[in-house]
Amino acid sequence: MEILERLRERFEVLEEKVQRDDLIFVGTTGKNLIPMLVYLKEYEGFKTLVMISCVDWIEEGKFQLSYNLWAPKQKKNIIVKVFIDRKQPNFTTIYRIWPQAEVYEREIHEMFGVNFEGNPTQGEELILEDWDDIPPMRRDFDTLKYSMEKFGERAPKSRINIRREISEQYDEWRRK
Amino acid sequence: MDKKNYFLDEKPEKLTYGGVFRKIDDWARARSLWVVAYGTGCGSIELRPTFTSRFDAERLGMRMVGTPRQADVLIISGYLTVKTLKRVIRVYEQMQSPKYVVALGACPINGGMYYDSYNAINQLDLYLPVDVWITGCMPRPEAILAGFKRLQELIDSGRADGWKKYIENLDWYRENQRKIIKNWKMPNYNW
Amino acid sequence: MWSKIFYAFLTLLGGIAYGLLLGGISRKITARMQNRRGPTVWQNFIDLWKLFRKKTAVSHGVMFYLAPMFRLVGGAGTFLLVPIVIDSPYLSNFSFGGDLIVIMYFMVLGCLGMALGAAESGHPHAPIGVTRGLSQMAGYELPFVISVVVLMIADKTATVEGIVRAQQGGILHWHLFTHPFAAAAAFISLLGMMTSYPFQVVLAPQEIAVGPPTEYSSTFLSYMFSGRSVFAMAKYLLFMDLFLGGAGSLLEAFAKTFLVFLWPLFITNVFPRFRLEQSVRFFWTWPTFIGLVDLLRISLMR
Amino acid sequence: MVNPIVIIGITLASAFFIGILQAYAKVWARVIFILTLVFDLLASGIVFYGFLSGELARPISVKIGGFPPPIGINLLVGKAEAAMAVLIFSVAFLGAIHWFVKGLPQPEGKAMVLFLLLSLGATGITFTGDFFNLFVFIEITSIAAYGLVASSRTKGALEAAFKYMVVGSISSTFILLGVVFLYKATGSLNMMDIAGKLLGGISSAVLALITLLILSGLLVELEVFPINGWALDVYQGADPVVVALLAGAAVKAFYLVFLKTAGFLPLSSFFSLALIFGGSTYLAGQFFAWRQRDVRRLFGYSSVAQLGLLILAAGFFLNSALASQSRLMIGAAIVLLIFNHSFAKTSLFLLADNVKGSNVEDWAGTLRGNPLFAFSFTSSVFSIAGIPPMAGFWAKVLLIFAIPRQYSWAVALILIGALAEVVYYFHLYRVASQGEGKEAGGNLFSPFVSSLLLVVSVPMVWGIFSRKLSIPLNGQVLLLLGISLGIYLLGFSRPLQWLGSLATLGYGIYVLLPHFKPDLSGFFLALVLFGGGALLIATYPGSKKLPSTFYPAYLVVVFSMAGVVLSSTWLSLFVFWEVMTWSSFLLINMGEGKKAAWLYAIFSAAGAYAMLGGIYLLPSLRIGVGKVPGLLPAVLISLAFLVKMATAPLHIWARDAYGESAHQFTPLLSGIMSKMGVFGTALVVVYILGVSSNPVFRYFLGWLGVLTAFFMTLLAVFQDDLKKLLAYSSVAQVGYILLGVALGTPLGWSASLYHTVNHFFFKALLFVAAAGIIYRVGTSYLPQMGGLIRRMPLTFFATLLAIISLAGIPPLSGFAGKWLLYSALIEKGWIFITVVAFLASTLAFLYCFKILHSVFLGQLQEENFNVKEVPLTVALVEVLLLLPLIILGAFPRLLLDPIDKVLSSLPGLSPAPIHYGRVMGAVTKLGHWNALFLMVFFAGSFLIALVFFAITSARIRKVGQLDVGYSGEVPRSAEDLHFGYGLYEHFRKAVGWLIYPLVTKVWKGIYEGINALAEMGRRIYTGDVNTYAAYVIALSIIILYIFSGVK
Amino acid sequence: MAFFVASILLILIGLYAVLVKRNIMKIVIGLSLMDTGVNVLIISLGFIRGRTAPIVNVKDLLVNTSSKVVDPLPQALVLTAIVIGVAVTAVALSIVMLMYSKKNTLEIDEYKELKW
Repeated sequence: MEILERLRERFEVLEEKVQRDDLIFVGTTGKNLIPMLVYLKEYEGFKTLVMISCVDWIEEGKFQLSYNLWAPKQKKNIIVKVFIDRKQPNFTTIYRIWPQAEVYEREIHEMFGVNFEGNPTQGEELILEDWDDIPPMRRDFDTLKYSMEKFGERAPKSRINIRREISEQYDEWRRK
Repeated sequence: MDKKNYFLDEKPEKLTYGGVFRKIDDWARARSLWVVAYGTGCGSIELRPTFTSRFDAERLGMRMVGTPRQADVLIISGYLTVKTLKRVIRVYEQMQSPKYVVALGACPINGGMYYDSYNAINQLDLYLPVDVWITGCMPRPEAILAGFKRLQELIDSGRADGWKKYIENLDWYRENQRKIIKNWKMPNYNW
Repeated sequence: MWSKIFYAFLTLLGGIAYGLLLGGISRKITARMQNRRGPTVWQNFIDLWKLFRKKTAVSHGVMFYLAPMFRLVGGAGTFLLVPIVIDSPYLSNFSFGGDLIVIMYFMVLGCLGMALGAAESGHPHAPIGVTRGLSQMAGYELPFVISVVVLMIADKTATVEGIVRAQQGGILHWHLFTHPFAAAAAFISLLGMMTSYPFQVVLAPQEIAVGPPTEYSSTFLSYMFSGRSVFAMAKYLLFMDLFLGGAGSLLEAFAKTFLVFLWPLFITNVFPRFRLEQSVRFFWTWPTFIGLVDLLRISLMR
Repeated sequence: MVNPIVIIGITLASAFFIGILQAYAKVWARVIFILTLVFDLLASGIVFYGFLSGELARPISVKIGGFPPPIGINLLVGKAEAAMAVLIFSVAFLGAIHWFVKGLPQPEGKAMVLFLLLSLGATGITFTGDFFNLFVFIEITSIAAYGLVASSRTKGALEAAFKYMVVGSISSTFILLGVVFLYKATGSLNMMDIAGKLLGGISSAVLALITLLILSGLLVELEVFPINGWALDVYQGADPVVVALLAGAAVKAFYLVFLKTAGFLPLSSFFSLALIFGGSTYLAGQFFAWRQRDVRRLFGYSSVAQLGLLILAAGFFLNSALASQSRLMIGAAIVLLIFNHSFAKTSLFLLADNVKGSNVEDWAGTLRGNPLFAFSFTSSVFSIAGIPPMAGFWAKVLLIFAIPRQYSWAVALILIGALAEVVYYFHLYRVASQGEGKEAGGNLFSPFVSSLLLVVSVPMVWGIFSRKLSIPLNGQVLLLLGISLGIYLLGFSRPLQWLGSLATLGYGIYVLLPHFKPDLSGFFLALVLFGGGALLIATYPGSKKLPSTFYPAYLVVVFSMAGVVLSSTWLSLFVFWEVMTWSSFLLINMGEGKKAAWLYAIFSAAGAYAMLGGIYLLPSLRIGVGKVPGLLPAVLISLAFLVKMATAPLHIWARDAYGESAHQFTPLLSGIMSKMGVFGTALVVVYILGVSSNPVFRYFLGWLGVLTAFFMTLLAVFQDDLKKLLAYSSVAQVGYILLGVALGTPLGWSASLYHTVNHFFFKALLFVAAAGIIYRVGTSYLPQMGGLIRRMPLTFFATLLAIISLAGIPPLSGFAGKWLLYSALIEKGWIFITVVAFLASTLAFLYCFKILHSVFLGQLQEENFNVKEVPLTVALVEVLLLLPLIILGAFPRLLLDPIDKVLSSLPGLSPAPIHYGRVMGAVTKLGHWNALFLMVFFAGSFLIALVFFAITSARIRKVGQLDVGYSGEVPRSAEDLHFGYGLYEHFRKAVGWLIYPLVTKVWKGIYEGINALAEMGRRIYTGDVNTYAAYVIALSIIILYIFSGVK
Repeated sequence: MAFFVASILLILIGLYAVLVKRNIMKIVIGLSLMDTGVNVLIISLGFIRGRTAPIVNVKDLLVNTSSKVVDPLPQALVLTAIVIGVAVTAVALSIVMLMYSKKNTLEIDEYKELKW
């Protein structure tokens, strides 16, 4: 595809894959990301940021950030991938290119702990109110253990009369 | 004057249940259930057919209302995250007694398919007094109607007294609620 | 004197009951039209009783507390000022208290009280609903006033009794037939008064949670409820007296108010909803022009 | 007795000596300078006193050189000349003092010499009895003036002097030629001699030509349009003292000569010449000043205009076809005009010297904190604009009423010019009185003295003329007005002023007690005095921030209103009307409004001048006497009243004037002063139109009223400022009152009068409450309030009752007015008006709710947490005004019975056809209404419902203000939850096109159009000497060609 | 007649200068010319052909003097007028001088600050 050639001419392209006619994956380095996104937006017609997603490659010690762009005229998607260090997950924001990126980055920060420098609303609660543990979408987070500790044991399936048991709990509590 | 006056900070009194008209009252309450239209989870989509032409819950005297102040029944329609739970508690407490809670689906009972989720609660009755459980994932409108029938029977016989229990054991409920809602940014008494 | 008051009280209770019943009937008919069974026709009584017997209620202040009384008394006053059966010592109620102009202004009292109470609740939906209601009132008042003025000029009286007397002597003497355009205008504006469907944005149960009384609950709401039903009855009665020739007996009154009641009901079930500015524009154009036909006729004939 | 020659001789001699002395003894030069002026002033004063006291019956004729008059030169000093000399020397004296205070211009000796020469020349011009001598004195004056102007240190002085010199030379050439030809034609140069020869009027065309030659030379000096460019340049460029002497005195001397010349040489076309040139100069001057940014040039335009008026008056004065009585009146007017203009202009020019910078904007704030400056400026401006009680007022009135009916266009012209004058002078006034207080220069002695002269002259002038014109001003009211002004002296302590005002009002009520009769005047008098008194109580809070003129002005408004209602002639009504208008203007100007007071001034002045025009057209000045022909007088007179009521196309002043005047004054403005319009309209309908005649005009008035009600109500709905909203509402309600008056039926009138009183109760209550609220909250912007019911329960209750009354909802008092009005409308059969009136009153509910909700209901904002209930005095007045609302609601007859008595006292009206039955209450032919029953029923059933509710209700918890159903969220602040801004946006979408500011745009367009024309017009003053000279030549040729009759 | 024409001509020339010339000095000269023209005109008005100057001595008083001399008054007037004209010219020139010292130009276009 010509667009890949043009990208290769201009930027460091680490990996590339043409998934479908209208879907291309391109990998690049962190330094090249913003120039590439700007280039794609201004010259190739990828006007829309569809979303940003994050993958936790715990084995490699990396987070993968995928920027999914959409060109409305050509009706094409391009996904720009970039890997960042898992131990120091710092990256720059792109909300000056697409303002809506602010919310995606905020969510990724909340779920993965990736730190987007320059994002104005970074760190405000989005979905998780009062979160008190490591970011839950990291693969080293044990969600079952957390759930059992915080929300209690899953009630046995055989239990039928819940009301009675709650009343017992009242009484128990009162006795204390 | 400080901001204190914004919210009422006074513990509600315990309510008595009885009086001369108790029979009539229960009869009327059972036949006039106004549901607060607050969709908390995936099950709220099942409520639309329930209340419209095909299943027609209105023939049981039920109605959707837009504000908790006028409602009698709060339907918990599916899983509750911590974030939603805060709002649900507030809505419940803003309803006027007598009031009833109906929980739909497996999730409020024991977490359902979200039992291991980091954010969905596992057992609703630790936090709110549930009068009727309707299982299923999700229960179909028929099941919901059957659940409401059951609720009506409970009210008729005076056994749907979760609202009373809630006030009597308010401290216990609060303790449970505060256990998972670390940052309690709500007024102490929400009405 | 005291017997008169007693009878008036009875009539009031009857009016509330009939209003609630009509509300139930309306719910039933709507349900049937939507291919549902619907609640029983007594559903409104059940609801009223339930609300009345709720255990707790919240209040937001003095006006909030007084507003339901305002609403009820305003509604009851309007109802009692309209004679039900003409020339009957009891069923013409307190119509000696004032003529049509008095009635038209007394109507506002209840609404005003409710609006104040609602607004004191501090809920933003309440003033939204109230302002919508008032704006819509400014809309439907124009055609209604036109037709009322037509009647007053035509009959040379401003009393309801006088207007009713002018219609005696057969069905063709009804103002509905002698002044068809004025009647049409008034009946269209009745839709606005009843906030029935094309003009229902005032209450908007889903979006602004029934608008003005959004913070009202329990006993307060039951007062509002009965106030609203008696208020609706007052309007039906007024229209009956103005256009359908009044009533010679209680039975006739029941029948004719039922007729008036049917008109918005049929409209409400088949129409979607206007936005507020659309409804005001509608009222200030079509029914107004229709009413103006009779107004011009009257002013030329004079 | 002083010989006039001594004045000239001494002055000349001391001028000579000063020239020599100043090189050696500067101090002595100064002393001689001042002494000379003092001597001149005294001497001319003695001569003038001689004439006044009757000691001198005939003019003094002084021979010079021993030859008897026809051959030798003589001075001829009569009463007028002596007066003119006094004027010249007093202005010169004031100017000299100003020079001494501020520092003489350098070289001071020359300046003093020239100054003396200038005043001497002007005196000489006045005194001389010989034409050639006249020319010589003109030249002395001119040369001195050139020199003085050129030696001024101000910017552009040289240029101005040069232009002055060129044009002046041409003009003196004309005069010289004229004089010589005159000698050739008559063989004499002595004025009396020539006058004797030409006793029967000028017969030959050549003589006419010669006369015109002289006259056109004089017209140049008299700054006639369009050859007055030089004068404006001089006024703008020269030293203000010089300008004061020129404009204040020298030009007046020229005017006297002009008058004499035209009198001695009786030219048949003089009348039309004077009318054309006077009129055009007057109008051009007044209108060209509109766009003038330079204040001195603006004063210059004004001077030019005043001269135009004088020339116009001269035309009438010398027209022998007029009755001698009228000519006498015009003569008096001329004297007053000259006196008035001289001192006022002197004061103004010298004040201008105290302001740094020459633009209008540089005057901003000069009146603040400078009482002397403010006094001088105000009294001078009021004098020039002819506002009572200043002498200028009498000048205008005398002039107008002396002009015979067939020249009524001249009256119109004078009035239009006067209006234009008000526009620019009060623009300046507005700028000067607003903005940050600014230090004006301290050389205020002379302007102060000169404006003091204007003020001191007032009682004398009134004493002479009000008797002569037989205008019976109510003496008691005058006394009260005087006492009111005395309140100013208590200015050091505001509480004392307040108490003093209360006492004065109480005394006023006591004094005027005999006038409380059951007729129209008594009715309104009661409203004015008791209402004004009640509202006065509430003015106390916050009065410390007001200027100390507030209470005097307030009382003057109240008592002048009393004067209005007690007037028995139209002219005295007009006088009090003007006093009321301008004192209220001062009060409005004390508020924050930028343009409000100015607009008010313009519209009021327009109305007042229209009224004056209407009165001029009336057959008799007494109210209710004489059959009035045609509609025009009625229309003109009612214009003034319509303005005060702010009826629809004349309403644009009202919003800001009500909204931005001092809060303490607004209740009076809305509650009572707008009712003066009602009173006036009532007078017009009863006494001029007749209640049963002129139905078309009354129908038109009715439409005006109802459309006002409709549109103002609509505007009120979308208004976000509490006071402005109330302002619109007030205007709308007065529209209903006008409608009732226009009906002309007893029922309509009783509706109107009832509503008048009732509107006072509730609107004054609302404004008083608003004042209290604004005093506490600190803003009048509605979206910033809310929830105040929690802090101000009493005010809320009062406001609620007032609003219910305002909306006309039974059972409170407001409904009676509505019911009567609709009954009257339907009875009369004004169907369409009825419909619109109904609709308008429905729309009123919208803003009624807006007031209650935005102020009292909804969420209490955080910044208002510490707000307290309104101050005690305000609360007291609220309660005072509240009671009648309830009492009248139950017993409307308490008011309707007196109204019936009032109605039966008016011609053509009878008591309203209402019967009062026991059960049915008030019964008319149409319908019935039982107020007491409704009240009892409402109160009773409300109580029953309340008790029942209290017994049966559920357990009620009073929750906090943020405890609302908010989709489960916890509201963060009260601001989020308050629905205050854009309350009726949806309604605006529907009917917004109805409130398109058409009227404002039309008025603005008219204003802009006139401005553009003025701008275009004044471009003729190119500032180029050649052009000015060409104008002079061209105009003279035209004058010679047209008016001489030579073909 | 010749005086008449000449005087009118002088006045017109002066007027021309005043109306047309753009130089201040020339305007002043124009004014002077006008002045002179007027003076000549006045003199010519009083002139009667064949008569002598109105200088009177005792001998003349014995005969009918008034028929021998021209009208003396215009001449007296002109004397005054000349004085005045000179004064005006002097003032004018001094003003012109000041103007020149201020702006170093005599163009009239430079002196149009005051207008409208």
